[in-house]
Amino acid sequence: MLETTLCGVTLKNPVIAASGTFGFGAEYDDFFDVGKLGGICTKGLTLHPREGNPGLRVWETPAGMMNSVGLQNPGIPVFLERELPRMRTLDTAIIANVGGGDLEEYVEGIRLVSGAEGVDIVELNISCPNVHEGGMAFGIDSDVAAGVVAAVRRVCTKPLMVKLSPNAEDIAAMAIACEQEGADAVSLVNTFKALAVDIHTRKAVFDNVTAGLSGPCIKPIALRMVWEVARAVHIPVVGIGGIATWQDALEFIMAGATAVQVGTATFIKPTTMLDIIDGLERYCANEHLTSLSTVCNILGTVPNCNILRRIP
Amino acid sequence: MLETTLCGVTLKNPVIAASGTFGFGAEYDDFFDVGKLGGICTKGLTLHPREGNPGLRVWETPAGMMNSVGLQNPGIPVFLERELPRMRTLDTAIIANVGGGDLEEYVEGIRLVSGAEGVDIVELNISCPNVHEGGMAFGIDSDVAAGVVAAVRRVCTKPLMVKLSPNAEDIAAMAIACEQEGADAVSLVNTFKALAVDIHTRKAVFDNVTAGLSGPCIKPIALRMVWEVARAVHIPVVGIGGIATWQDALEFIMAGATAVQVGTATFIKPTTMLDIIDGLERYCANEHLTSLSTVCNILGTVPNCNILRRIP
Amino acid sequence: MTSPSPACVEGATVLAQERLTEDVYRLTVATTTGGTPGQFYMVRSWDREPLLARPISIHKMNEDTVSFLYQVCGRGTELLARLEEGGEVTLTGPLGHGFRIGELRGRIAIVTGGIGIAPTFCLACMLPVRDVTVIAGFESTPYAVAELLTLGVDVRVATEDGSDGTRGFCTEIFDPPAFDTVVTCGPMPMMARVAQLCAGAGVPCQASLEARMACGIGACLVCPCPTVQGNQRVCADGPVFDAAEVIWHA
Amino acid sequence: MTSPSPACVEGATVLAQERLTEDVYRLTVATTTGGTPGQFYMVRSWDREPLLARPISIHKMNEDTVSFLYQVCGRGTELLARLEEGGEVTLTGPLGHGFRIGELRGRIAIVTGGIGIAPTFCLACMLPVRDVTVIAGFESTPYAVAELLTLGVDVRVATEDGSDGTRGFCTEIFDPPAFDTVVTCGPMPMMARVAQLCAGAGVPCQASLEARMACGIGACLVCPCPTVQGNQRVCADGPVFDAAEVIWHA
Ligand SMILES: Cc1cc2nc3c(=O)[nH]c(=O)nc-3n(C[C@H](O)[C@H](O)[C@H](O)COP(=O)(O)OP(=O)(O)OC[C@H]3O[C@@H](n4cnc5c(N)ncnc54)[C@H](O)[C@@H]3O)c2cc1C
Ligand SMILES: Cc1cc2nc3c(=O)[nH]c(=O)nc-3n(C[C@H](O)[C@H](O)[C@H](O)COP(=O)(O)OP(=O)(O)OC[C@H]3O[C@@H](n4cnc5c(N)ncnc54)[C@H](O)[C@@H]3O)c2cc1C
Ligand SMILES: Cc1cc2nc3c(=O)[nH]c(=O)nc-3n(C[C@H](O)[C@H](O)[C@H](O)COP(=O)(O)O)c2cc1C
Ligand SMILES: Cc1cc2nc3c(=O)[nH]c(=O)nc-3n(C[C@H](O)[C@H](O)[C@H](O)COP(=O)(O)O)c2cc1C
Ligand code: FES
Ligand code: FES
Repeated sequence: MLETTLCGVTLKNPVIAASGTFGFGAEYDDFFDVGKLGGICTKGLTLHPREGNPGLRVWETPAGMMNSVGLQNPGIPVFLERELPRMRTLDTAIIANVGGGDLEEYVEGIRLVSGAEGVDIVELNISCPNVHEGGMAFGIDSDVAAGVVAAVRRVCTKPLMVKLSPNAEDIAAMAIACEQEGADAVSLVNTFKALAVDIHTRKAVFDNVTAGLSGPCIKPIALRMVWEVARAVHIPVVGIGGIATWQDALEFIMAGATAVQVGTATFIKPTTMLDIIDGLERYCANEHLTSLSTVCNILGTVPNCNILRRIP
Repeated sequence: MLETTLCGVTLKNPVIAASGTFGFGAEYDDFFDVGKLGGICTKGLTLHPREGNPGLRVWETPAGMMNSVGLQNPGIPVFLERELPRMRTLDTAIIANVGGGDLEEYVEGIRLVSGAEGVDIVELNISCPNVHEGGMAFGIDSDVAAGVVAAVRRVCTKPLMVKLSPNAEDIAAMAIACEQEGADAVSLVNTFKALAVDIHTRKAVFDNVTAGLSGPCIKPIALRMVWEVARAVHIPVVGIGGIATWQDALEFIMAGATAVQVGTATFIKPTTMLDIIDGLERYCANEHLTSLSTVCNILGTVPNCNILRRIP
Repeated sequence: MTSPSPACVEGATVLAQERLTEDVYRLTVATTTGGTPGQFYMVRSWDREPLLARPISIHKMNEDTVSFLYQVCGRGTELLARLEEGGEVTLTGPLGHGFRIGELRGRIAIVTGGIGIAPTFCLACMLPVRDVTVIAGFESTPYAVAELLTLGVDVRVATEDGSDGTRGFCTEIFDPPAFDTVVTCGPMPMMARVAQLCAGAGVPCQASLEARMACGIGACLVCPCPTVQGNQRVCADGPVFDAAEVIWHA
Repeated sequence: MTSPSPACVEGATVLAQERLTEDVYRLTVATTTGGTPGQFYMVRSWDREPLLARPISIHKMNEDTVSFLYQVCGRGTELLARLEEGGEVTLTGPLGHGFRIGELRGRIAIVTGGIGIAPTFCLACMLPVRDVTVIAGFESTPYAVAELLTLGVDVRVATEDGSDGTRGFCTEIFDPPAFDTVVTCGPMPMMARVAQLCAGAGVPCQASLEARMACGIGACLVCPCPTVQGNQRVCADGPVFDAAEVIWHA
């Protein structure tokens, strides 16, 4: 019932573990059979290993959290050698999330990763707010993003999904630019650039000053962005941002998402994604839906949306 | 200790009731002496009366709420005749928040309002996400905003504060544009454009599809924007977004806000603003500060911020 | 009767929590803030989540207590139902304008649907028993009815599943011409129907409306009631409106 | 000793909540999930707010229970302190790698600061009494010490305000050359000092570190411990590290 096709790849269901929140998949295997998931996005990978950011890396906020991990990862070669083989035993779709400090690192990284057996989809991360060079710098302006996508597209032999930043100047224009340069899907949102101040030290909490906000608090904004993007492009959209229940996931699907990713909510309860999958299954059964695609983007078809189609 | 000057107007303290959350001030007078506040922003006013939006107008979200009031107001002439005289008895600064459907309505509205005795500051609202024409449409693109500010500036005989939208493409550029066109201050943020889906009816919850998100959930993003704007302009910045405690208010002040506005938190507890004022007073006493300006924008002066000054 | 001015009472003590049916509870709280029938309180028994307080009508009151009759239907009412004797709630109220008792004359019908019986209960208690007929509809098991009967009030019950009284909607057993004034509270479609029946029969009708609220005191405008005079605020101009002035299908 | 594999236990019953000092509590929970000294659980006794669970070390355990010793210092621990017997908590654990007991030899010093005594307590209980000296620093009133004394453990106390034992920091009454192995847990500056003293004296030292956590199981990388081999995860690679490998002032 929940089987979903995402740029040619068959997923058991539309529920995917979000990058950076699920390690390389093995960590959560102690708690549940991660093979039940639709897919797993790896921690953000870069061609060269990275130590990540110094200082505090996490801070709680109302119904959310800020993180400043800064793409700590062992580098793509080590990933391919050590982590990928283990991931392949997990029996779920593998989505390699790739970041980079400059265009060349992106291109080389994606060339390597997309050539590897077992990687099903490449998720191009131009939206990490926690690194100084690259990352989100490529995800604000649509023209800049288009350049990266075009370059990466030439070397990527796997379906290419571009992960968008909610900090983009115009998220719909950004998605259109990605589609035009050959992206097979877009996923959104990454974390929101946010600030926390330690009033005692009178400094920013994070060494980088700003950090990325995720969790239930961002859901209403993320959902709006997914809806805007789904109306703007013809490629599949993967919805991300604060999803914690099956109802949340269904809202994203109704707003136009083909699949969803769940990040922060897994920290709250390791088996959150299983609960979401179960809930969606029950929903389909109760509503006599043979597939979630029946309700996907249904918001685009109801009258109250049409009214707004003309409004910028 | 808390006395604050905001574009030439002396406020008893830097805590102001945010537009649309405090009516015309009299409503809360049953619960506390609203004369203790630094100021009150009126409900968004337009030249012509408005009935506001049909359908549901409020929806709860994790640590936040969405609203779709849509500038329901009696129109500026009725405001001046009926509400302003009553507001003037409240013994606090009066900030008239003015919206408009087109440039002409803005200009005429502000001409009228700024000429009225008793209005201390005019807050130009180019950031309401809940009206089809005007409102936020003027607050996304800096050039468009600059046009409105320039036109309004010519007729505004009172200090002019421009209220910015967090949905702006580039909030710092937006603030700079306002400053260049003669704004005396900027206030930010208005609500975030957000979406909620009713999975039972399979429609958007709001007739307008999207609505404005406010409350504690938005604080980390609003705070980041205030910090970015405070580094970009030389005019005073008024911080708004999810402020619910004196610590929140202090974070905004340390990030560069001269004053703050409190909206949604007043719904949680009518006397929230008094608690904030008390807390700030105690803080100043404990830290032996003669004025909050000592810590205003202190984040701009600590090393970890300087590192980032060069990063876009 | 002038409305007492509202207050915000933190930490009011729960004196009793009674479960009346599967999902209907009665909560009694120690407070001297009182009110008039049809007024309501913004109630919260939680700290930060959910964000907003919930509007609940005065069901019963005396000098030292107020009782609420409520149906569990979401997060907030679920949390209320977890309260035990000795627990604490935060109350803001009494709020709004209640029933205009001075305008009730002759034979009075109180037509309620479901939990709409909550605010009309204390109204019924205040009126001369012989003048009042309560016509109360429920989905299934009735509540608050037994107590009204004990007080000698004429109560006629309709249930959708026929488990008590007449099977069907309360509007089916309500005959407007038999009354001089009508008071109604319940789901919007039911009240719309009552209003229509009353208008047809030329009987004045007061309706107590519901709307989602944020401030509860008239400041935020999220609780509009479309009326012939434009949008009114359910919290501050209502919740009780003249049914003839309400635009029922806006 | 191999670590048992972790589980997520919802609704574990609170057997006891004891208040030991002004702000230190001991919570005992019914669970068979156990663990080894130095391992911890992600604990939550709330529903949605705050968002994240809190890492708390195993203080005591047996087949059917785990106890936590914790200090109230913020929202989460405040909510924990509100729990009463019969209440419920959600536990994920046991997590991380505890003390490497096989590597403890000869005279063992356990040097703790404040609530750092929590995880070392159950370690002390497992070791031969005559081998162990606990050197425990507190700001003021000590806790958990009396119980160790009852067990016959040699405990030396330092308090910052001199209200018990020696006035000053525990590091001032800790003489590394007198020991063959050292275990430490407490505030970072204190552990850094202990590590430095041990390094100077050539005594091996295991330190149990703290870091703010989100997942608690090694997936999110928000809890780095800078070591000579690069960033390690406090939750999954620690919380116990070889003090000599930790880069204390990163
Ligand atoms: C003036 C007034 C008096 C009321 N008196 C009573 C009463 O005496 N007894 C009783 O059981 N109910 C009463 N209600 C309805 C009651 O407020 C809602 O049932 C309650 O708010 C639902 O909250 P929840 O968290 O359980 O539901 P949720 O659906 O989780 O609530 C989500 C949001 O929607 C709002 N909401 C949901 N349903 C309603 C509703 N029907 N009316 C208004 N807001 C709603 C909530 O306040 C909240 O903001 C009254 C409503 C109003 C406006
Ligand atoms: C492995 C490990 C074991 C621990 N064992 C114990 C124990 O046995 N007893 C005990 O009292 N404390 C222990 N702590 C510290 C405990 O986790 C914090 O005191 C607690 O999380 C504070 O939560 P709060 O909500 O009360 O404070 P707040 O300051 O409101 O918490 C805000 C956020 O910061 C985090 N945080 C705050 N202080 C700390 C801290 N010192 N270490 C890690 N995260 C922190 C919280 O988890 C939360 O995410 C341990 C920490 C770790 C990492
Ligand atoms: C601790 C943490 C680390 C993250 N690391 C990455 C990353 O490496 N690459 C990436 O594309 N997104 C990363 N993200 C973003 C998430 O994948 C996701 O887009 C975001 O958290 C919003 O979803 P959520 O609200 O469900 O968490 C990270 C998020 C968190 C919380
Ligand atoms: C119900 C409601 C109505 C609002 N109406 C207006 C308005 O008329 N004009 C305006 O500039 N802002 C309006 N706002 C935005 C607030 O003034 C404020 O910018 C926003 O809510 C963020 O602050 P908060 O998180 O403290 O509420 C409204 C907000 C709410 C919640
Ligand atoms: S709830 Fe705010 S005006 Fe009615
Ligand atoms: S808390 Fe997630 S890796 Fe340690």
